[in-house]
Amino acid sequence: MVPLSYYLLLSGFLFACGVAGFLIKRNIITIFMSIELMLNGVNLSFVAFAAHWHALAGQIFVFFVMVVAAAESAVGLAIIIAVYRTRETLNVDQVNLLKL
Amino acid sequence: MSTDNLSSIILTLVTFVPLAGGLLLMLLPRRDRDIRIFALVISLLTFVLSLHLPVYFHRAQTDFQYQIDKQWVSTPNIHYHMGIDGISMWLVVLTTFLTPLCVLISWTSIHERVKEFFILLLVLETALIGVFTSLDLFLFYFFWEATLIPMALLIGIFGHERKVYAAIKFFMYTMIGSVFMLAAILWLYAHTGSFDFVVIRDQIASGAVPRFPAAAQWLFLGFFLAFAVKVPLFPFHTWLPDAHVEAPTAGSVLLAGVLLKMGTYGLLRFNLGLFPVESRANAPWVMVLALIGIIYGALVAMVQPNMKKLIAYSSVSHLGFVVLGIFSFTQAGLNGAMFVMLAHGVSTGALFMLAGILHERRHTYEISEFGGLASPMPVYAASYLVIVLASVGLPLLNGFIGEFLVLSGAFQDRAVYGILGATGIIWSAIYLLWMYQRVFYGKVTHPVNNSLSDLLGFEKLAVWPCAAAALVMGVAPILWLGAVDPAVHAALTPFARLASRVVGR
Amino acid sequence: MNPMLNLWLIPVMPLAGAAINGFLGKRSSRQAVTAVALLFSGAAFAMALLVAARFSSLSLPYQEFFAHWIRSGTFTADFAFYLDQLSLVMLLVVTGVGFLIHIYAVGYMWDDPSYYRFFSYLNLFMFFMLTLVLAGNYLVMFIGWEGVGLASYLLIGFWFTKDSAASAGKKAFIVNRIGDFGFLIALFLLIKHFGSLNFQQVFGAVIPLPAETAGAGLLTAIGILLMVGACGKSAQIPLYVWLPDAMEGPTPVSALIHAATMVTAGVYMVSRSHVIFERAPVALTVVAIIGTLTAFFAATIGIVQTDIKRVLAYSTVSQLGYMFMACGVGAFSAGIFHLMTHAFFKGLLFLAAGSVIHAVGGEQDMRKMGGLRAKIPWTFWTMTAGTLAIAGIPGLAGFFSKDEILWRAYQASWAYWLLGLVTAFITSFYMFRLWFLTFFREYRGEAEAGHDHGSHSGRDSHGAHGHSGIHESPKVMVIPLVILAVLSVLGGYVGVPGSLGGNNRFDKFLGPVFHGSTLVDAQHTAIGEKGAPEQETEGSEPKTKTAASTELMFTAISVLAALLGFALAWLLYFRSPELPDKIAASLSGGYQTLLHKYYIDELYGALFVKPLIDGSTRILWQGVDRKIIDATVNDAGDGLRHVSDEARHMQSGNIRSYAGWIAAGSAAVIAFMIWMWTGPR
Amino acid sequence: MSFHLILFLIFGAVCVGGAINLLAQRHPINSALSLIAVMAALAGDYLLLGAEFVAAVQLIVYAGAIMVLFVFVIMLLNAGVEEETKGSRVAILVGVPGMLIGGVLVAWVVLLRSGTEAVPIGALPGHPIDIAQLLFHDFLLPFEVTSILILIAIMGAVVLASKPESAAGKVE
Amino acid sequence: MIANAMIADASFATTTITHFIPAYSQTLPQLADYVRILPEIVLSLFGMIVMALEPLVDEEKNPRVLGSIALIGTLAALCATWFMAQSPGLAFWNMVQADGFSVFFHVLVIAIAAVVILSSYEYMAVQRIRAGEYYALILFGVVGVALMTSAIELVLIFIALEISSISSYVLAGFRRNEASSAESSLKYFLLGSFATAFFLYGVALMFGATGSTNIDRISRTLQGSPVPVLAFVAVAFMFVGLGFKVAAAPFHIWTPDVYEGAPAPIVGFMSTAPKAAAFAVLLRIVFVINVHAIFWVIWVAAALSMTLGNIGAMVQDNVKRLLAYSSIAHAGYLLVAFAASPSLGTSAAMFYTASYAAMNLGAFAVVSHFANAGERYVTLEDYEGLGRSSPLLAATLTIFLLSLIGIPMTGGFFAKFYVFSAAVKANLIWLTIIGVLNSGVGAYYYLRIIVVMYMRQARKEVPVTPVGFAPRLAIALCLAATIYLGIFPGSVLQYAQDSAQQLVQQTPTENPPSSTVSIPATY
Repeated sequence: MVPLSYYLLLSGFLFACGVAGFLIKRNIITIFMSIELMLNGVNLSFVAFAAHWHALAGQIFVFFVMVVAAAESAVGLAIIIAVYRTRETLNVDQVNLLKL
Repeated sequence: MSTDNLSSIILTLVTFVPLAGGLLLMLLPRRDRDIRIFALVISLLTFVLSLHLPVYFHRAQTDFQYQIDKQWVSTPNIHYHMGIDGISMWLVVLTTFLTPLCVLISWTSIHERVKEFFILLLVLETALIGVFTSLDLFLFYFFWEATLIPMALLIGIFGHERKVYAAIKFFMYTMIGSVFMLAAILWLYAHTGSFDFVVIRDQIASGAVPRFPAAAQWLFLGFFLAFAVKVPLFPFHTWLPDAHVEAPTAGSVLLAGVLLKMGTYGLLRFNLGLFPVESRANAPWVMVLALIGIIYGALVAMVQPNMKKLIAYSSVSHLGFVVLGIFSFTQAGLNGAMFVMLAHGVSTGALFMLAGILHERRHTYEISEFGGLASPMPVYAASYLVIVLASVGLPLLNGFIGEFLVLSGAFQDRAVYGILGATGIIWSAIYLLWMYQRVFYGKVTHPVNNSLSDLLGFEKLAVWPCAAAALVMGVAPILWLGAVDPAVHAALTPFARLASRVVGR
Repeated sequence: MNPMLNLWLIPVMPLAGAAINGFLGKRSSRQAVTAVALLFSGAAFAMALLVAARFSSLSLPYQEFFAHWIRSGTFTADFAFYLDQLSLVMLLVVTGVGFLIHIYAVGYMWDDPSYYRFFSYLNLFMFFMLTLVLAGNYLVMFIGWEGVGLASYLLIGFWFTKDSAASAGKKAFIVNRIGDFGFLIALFLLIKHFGSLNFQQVFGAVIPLPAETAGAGLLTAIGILLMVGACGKSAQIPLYVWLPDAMEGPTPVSALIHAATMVTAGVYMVSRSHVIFERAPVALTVVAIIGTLTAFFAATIGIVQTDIKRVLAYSTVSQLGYMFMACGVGAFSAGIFHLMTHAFFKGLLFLAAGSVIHAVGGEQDMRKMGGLRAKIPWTFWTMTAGTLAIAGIPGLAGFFSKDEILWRAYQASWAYWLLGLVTAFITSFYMFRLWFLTFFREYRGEAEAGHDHGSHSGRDSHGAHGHSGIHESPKVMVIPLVILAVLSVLGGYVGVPGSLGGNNRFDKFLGPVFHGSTLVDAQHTAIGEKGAPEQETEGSEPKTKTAASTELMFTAISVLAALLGFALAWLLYFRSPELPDKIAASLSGGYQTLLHKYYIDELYGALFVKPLIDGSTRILWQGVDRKIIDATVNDAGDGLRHVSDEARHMQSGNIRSYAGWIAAGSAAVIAFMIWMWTGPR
Repeated sequence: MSFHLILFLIFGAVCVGGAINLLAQRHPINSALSLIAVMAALAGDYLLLGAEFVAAVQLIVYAGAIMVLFVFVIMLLNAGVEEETKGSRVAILVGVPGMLIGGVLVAWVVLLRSGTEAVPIGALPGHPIDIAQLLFHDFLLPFEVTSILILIAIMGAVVLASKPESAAGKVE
Repeated sequence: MIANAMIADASFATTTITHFIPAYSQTLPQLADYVRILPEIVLSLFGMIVMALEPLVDEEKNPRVLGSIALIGTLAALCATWFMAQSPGLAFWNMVQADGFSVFFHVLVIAIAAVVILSSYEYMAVQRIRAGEYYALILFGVVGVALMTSAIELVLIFIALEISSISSYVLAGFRRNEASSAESSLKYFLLGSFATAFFLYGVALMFGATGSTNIDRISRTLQGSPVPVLAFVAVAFMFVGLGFKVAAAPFHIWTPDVYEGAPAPIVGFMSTAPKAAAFAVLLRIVFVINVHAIFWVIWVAAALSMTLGNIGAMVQDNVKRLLAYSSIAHAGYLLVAFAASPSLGTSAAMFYTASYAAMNLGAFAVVSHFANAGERYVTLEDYEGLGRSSPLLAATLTIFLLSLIGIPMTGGFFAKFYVFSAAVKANLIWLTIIGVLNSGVGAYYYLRIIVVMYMRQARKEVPVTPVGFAPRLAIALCLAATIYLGIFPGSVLQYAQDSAQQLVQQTPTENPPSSTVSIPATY
């Protein structure tokens, strides 16, 4: 028997790690992965809550999230390619033409 | 059409004929001469129409006349409510009187983008008239803001060297000032459910407005700030000299002649009308500001090397008289204030025209550039002298009546105010006559000035009406006061009640 | 019941003249201009005479109402005229002398390029002056009051191409304005307390009031303020400074405005308001003291002046001082009497001086004159008459009026009398000095060089006369001289005081004005507290024998003083002309002080003018306006722009930073929400 | 200390380790692999929670498809070890503290909210039929709409990834 | 035993079947359901048509075809919206709700799309952009945006949000030759999905708090006091996500960069349509999921956005960037309405979105035309003397700017006016004062543009190509809308108020504005 809060804490932790990754990683792709990590964290709490409420809707939600994540990754990676094409770098710190 | 149903729509006509003219002007081809003539015709037409107001005005009757009240927007409950009393009527007529002269004075001085110029001028006239005629606070604010753009553009496009700075300064000053009024208006609407001046006034008077006592002071200040900037009252006056110096002649004329009056009119109509108690309470420091304005403005005017700046500061001084009179809460004071508004409109307007005429010929306002002009251009000098004397406040010319009444009113309210204010008559004599001497007397110092041409035909047409008006207003002020007096009396009744209540306590 | 006199026509006539000349004069011939000017001013004079003729048939005061001028609430001011003995006298003097001077000016100004302008101004002045004297309330009086100021401004600055003239005009107007300031305040007081400015109503309200023996009070305040106004207009201390400069104007102007009429407006106004003054002893004292001091002070300056017109100017100031002295001691009729005689002889003197200047081609410095007696006999003789008159030689106009004043002054306080006496001595001295310097001994000016043409354009431009040599003035100028001379010889006989066997008809004539309202006890206290030996109401007949005898004695003394003055002048400027310089050298300090008019102008300059200008420039304009207000505004703008520039650096362009902001922001939001959950519940 | 809990702890440990490793690794490939580990472990957790369907999808779509795509792109752009550039102080000075605060708060709330009520294994019958019922009936519209989402994604990917015709110079 | 097993198996099967069959509802979507999402259907159909035609149409020969089809699509969608308005109600088992509110926003966003497409015509030609996906993406994006406004199920909202977001990520990167465009696309994408994750987490927590993802059910659950803390946190997270979308401070920072880099017409689109939709969602969430605490968050966000936006814009020399900042400020004004009481605030906000869309689209249409090939001319000094070189363009831009300032006779004036009067009615005195002050100060930077256009001489040669028919039509439409809203705001406002009334009544809670009641008298 596992307390619900454990699951929630885990998901929260994953989410936080995702945020942290976004903040500290330099490589665009890694940053993007951090975002995926955040989504995973969310998914976990969805499933946990679904279990808690005995509501399947949560799982459905996770399903949709995954679809969206897939779509996002497709577009995102395309964008990354486009950026790489114009800037020849994957370091996010060097992608700052637009400022001030 | 019979006068009655003309009377029912006359305000709408007077207000929007110039706008319509402006719109028509857009369609006209860019033939400058035709455009000028057309603009002149329109403005004259407006003037003639506006003469209907005093002619059919019921002098005895104190409440608003020629009223028209139609729903404009259902929610919020905004009405197209217009009407005038003795106070606003003359300001309307003043506006319509000055505009044709502005057209004339710009006849040759504006030679590029003529079309835009006159369109802006006519739009400005509509906005100005609207400010004086609207009785719906929203409508009022609407026109109030609407005056801003054409004026700023007039300054910014057709002005002189530092026009951009002046235009922006003018715009920002008034804009920021008036947003506070907007807030106050919104508050009033939120708590009375109406924008109608009369309704709100009566509700406040009957104490039917919730939370009013707490907010009243702030509301008063909200309105006051907007108007004080426009007047301009002492600490808020620095936009005026720049705006004037940079503005084209017509712009200065309307600016000094009418725009400033929007402020004093607002004080008189709204601050006194809506918040009598607060007005009483705040009167002392307001009057002190006014006095500072009178003396300070005069002293600074005295040492200006630039003719237009000098006139601008003199406006600060004169408008100080107006505020002094308004916040003296005496019949004489308010009548005087009203009359100073009109007189200042005419005489200072004329002064700016004259300055502009000089600028036409020499492209400078620096007094040191002139001297001894009375020899080459006697007629000009004579006209100038008449106007100068008018604004110096010589009896039998319009300046005197107002100042006398204001000062006696202020004196009745508190002697020291009257005395300090009265020094103004000395200052005005000093700075104006000194300026006149430096410009017109002595030998011609700059050879260029020998060849200056005297007043041209259209310039005479522009200036002399003002001189004539100055004389008539000075000899027969009764014609104006007759209508103003009852309105002022009505405006003062709440204060009478106030006083009685105070006595009662 | 009163016959309609249409008094309004009297001022309107000259106004019409002014208008016609002003608008059409430029294009019309000199003759036409002359015709218009003389016609209208003459008409005014004629009507004045007409009024005088019908005067006896009037019930006084006679009032005419024309129209409402200002109405504000309960307060109204009307265009209304008011005629009584006092205003009649003024009316006659103004129109009469004015007309004469018009005639004279025709000759004097003939060659001036803007002849028409001159007469238009002159007529304008007549209009305002007549409005002033006929006014039915203080406000209409104020119209005239300011109007004459305007006229004098225009006429002093008539030769505006000359800077000194322009400045003088401006100075005159501004100083007058300072006076008017006092006047206005007085009017406000009247409005506040009596609700009206009508003479009738005001006086009606004042008469029942008791005298303010305690000193300061409403009436005192009003009186003093009115006096301030009078000081401005009538060039009394401390506001006299404009009058000497006013001599920049053409001589006829000096004669008409700055001698005969305008400057006496103050006296007129004070006597008009005598009801108020009589009830305000303190105010009266102020008037008296100011008058006396001015009389003496101006006279002393007059001693050393070398400009013929300036001498006359200072003498005018001093004579006005006499008049105020008279009013100050309650002898209003005496003041008015002197006003009239002074109008005659001072007008005469100025015109004569003008004729002299005219003769020597624009020269005004007496040291460059001399020996003109033979060359311009008419001028000489008329001038002599004037000099004798002002010096107070028995039998001439000046004698009677001045004597009357001195006597009444003595009754008030010996101090007034003494100063008055000294002044009388000085007066006769500097007048005879002028007389000797101008007409006797040899001509000292460079004979013909006085006529290098146009050299003194601007000043009385008689270079413009095509002919050379010192010459008598044309008839048109001489005739007025003669008439005025006659007047100043005989004018005094209307008011021969009782002590000299006369029965002061003038005083009696004015009696109703000044005694109608007099309250005896006020007179008592008024004089009593000045420790007068004799206490009697003015002109109460018959005088006691002793009084008459003492009066005679005083008369003798003053005559003596006059003769003394003559003798001294004869000694210094005829007998041994080198003496003056010696004396001047020996007590150079005093001499310089006098020569520089006690440095009053410099004092005012240093005290008021300069600080005002500098202060306004440095402190107010550059300081407050530029450095404080504008700077604040602009700094606010710049500050915002600066802040904005800083704020932009939040926009570093770095995605991670942005994410950082978002994370922090969301943390804040979450924290707040949780706090809200814990808090309010 | 039930078997259930032990499993959870194991999976959880893997998750945490993977997440931290993702942050710690300097080379994207390693990060990607650790992310895959996290996802696999999560799938385990889903199983524990009785969400077999989700667990399966997690493994197939996420760990399988998406991560493969990532790795593919990493290879394509042969992204090397990321260099330690000092790009943003804000992220460290403002962002990380913010993240920590937020995390702590949320954790606190979670503990506060749902004390220790346990989730039984197989808590809810994730029967495919039920899921189908939801997916194709109750959530029919979202399901259909996702198709548009995917369409857009495809189009976007095509548009952005394809060589811009006029920018040939820019690529090399 | 096998038998047993089989029986067991069978029994299991039977039991399961008997257990499950009746539970299944076999109902299929009715016609009404489809009608209530008809606009979306139409739009996606046309989107696909455009996509399908794209390879077949030679854009060199007839470049306008695809655009015209897309335009027709939007018009058709507008008609479809009319049908939708005819049958209000829930659809697809409480997924979407067709009510006045959603209809209003449908019309709005679809009209925006139409205008954007119009103004894109010559832009595409000038920038040499392949058209097919462009128009399709706009259409699909509008589908998402429109769905957001009518969805009442968080799942659907999330997906719709993603649709609109992803399409705008792609569109932002459409100037593919420009590094800046790619960068803006990247920034938008990364930060956007970052924020989306927050929103999603919020949804998860809300689901955890209430066990449901349907807004109505959630709000009904939350009526039971006390509101669980999870709901508070959830709302916070959702606000982060939506605040990002509407560019409300402190989640606004992405805006200037993205707007600067993205193609001008797309910026016009991004700054209006998704924003409007996001506001719609926020409205639903704020007023339906009724957690009073959010009020203060909105208060602060509003004040911050106004101030930061205006201050940031003050020294901008790039017009696109300047307008980006101004859009932040305007988001602030809008949030003021949110802080006010719902019935008033909602209508005010709806009116504001409408008029803001009109004027901002117009402004961007002019800017995008003037920017010319490669968006070379977007700095203030390029605008110098525009008043002379092309008076008409300058005049229209001036009117849009005046409207943005909030000068009478323009929609912007009434928009601000309604917002602030709503705020005052709700006694948000201080917020109102901050607002009016901001709108006063904000006038400055709009004025700068007007000033350089009219009061400065052109220092360099800026070619102004004549405006084609389509963009002219677009500008004219915006102009007409701005002026109309400025003179006869009554009709639109009336509609807004009615639908707002509906929205308020839908919420089971009586008078959700209790938020404003329960908090102190004046802020």
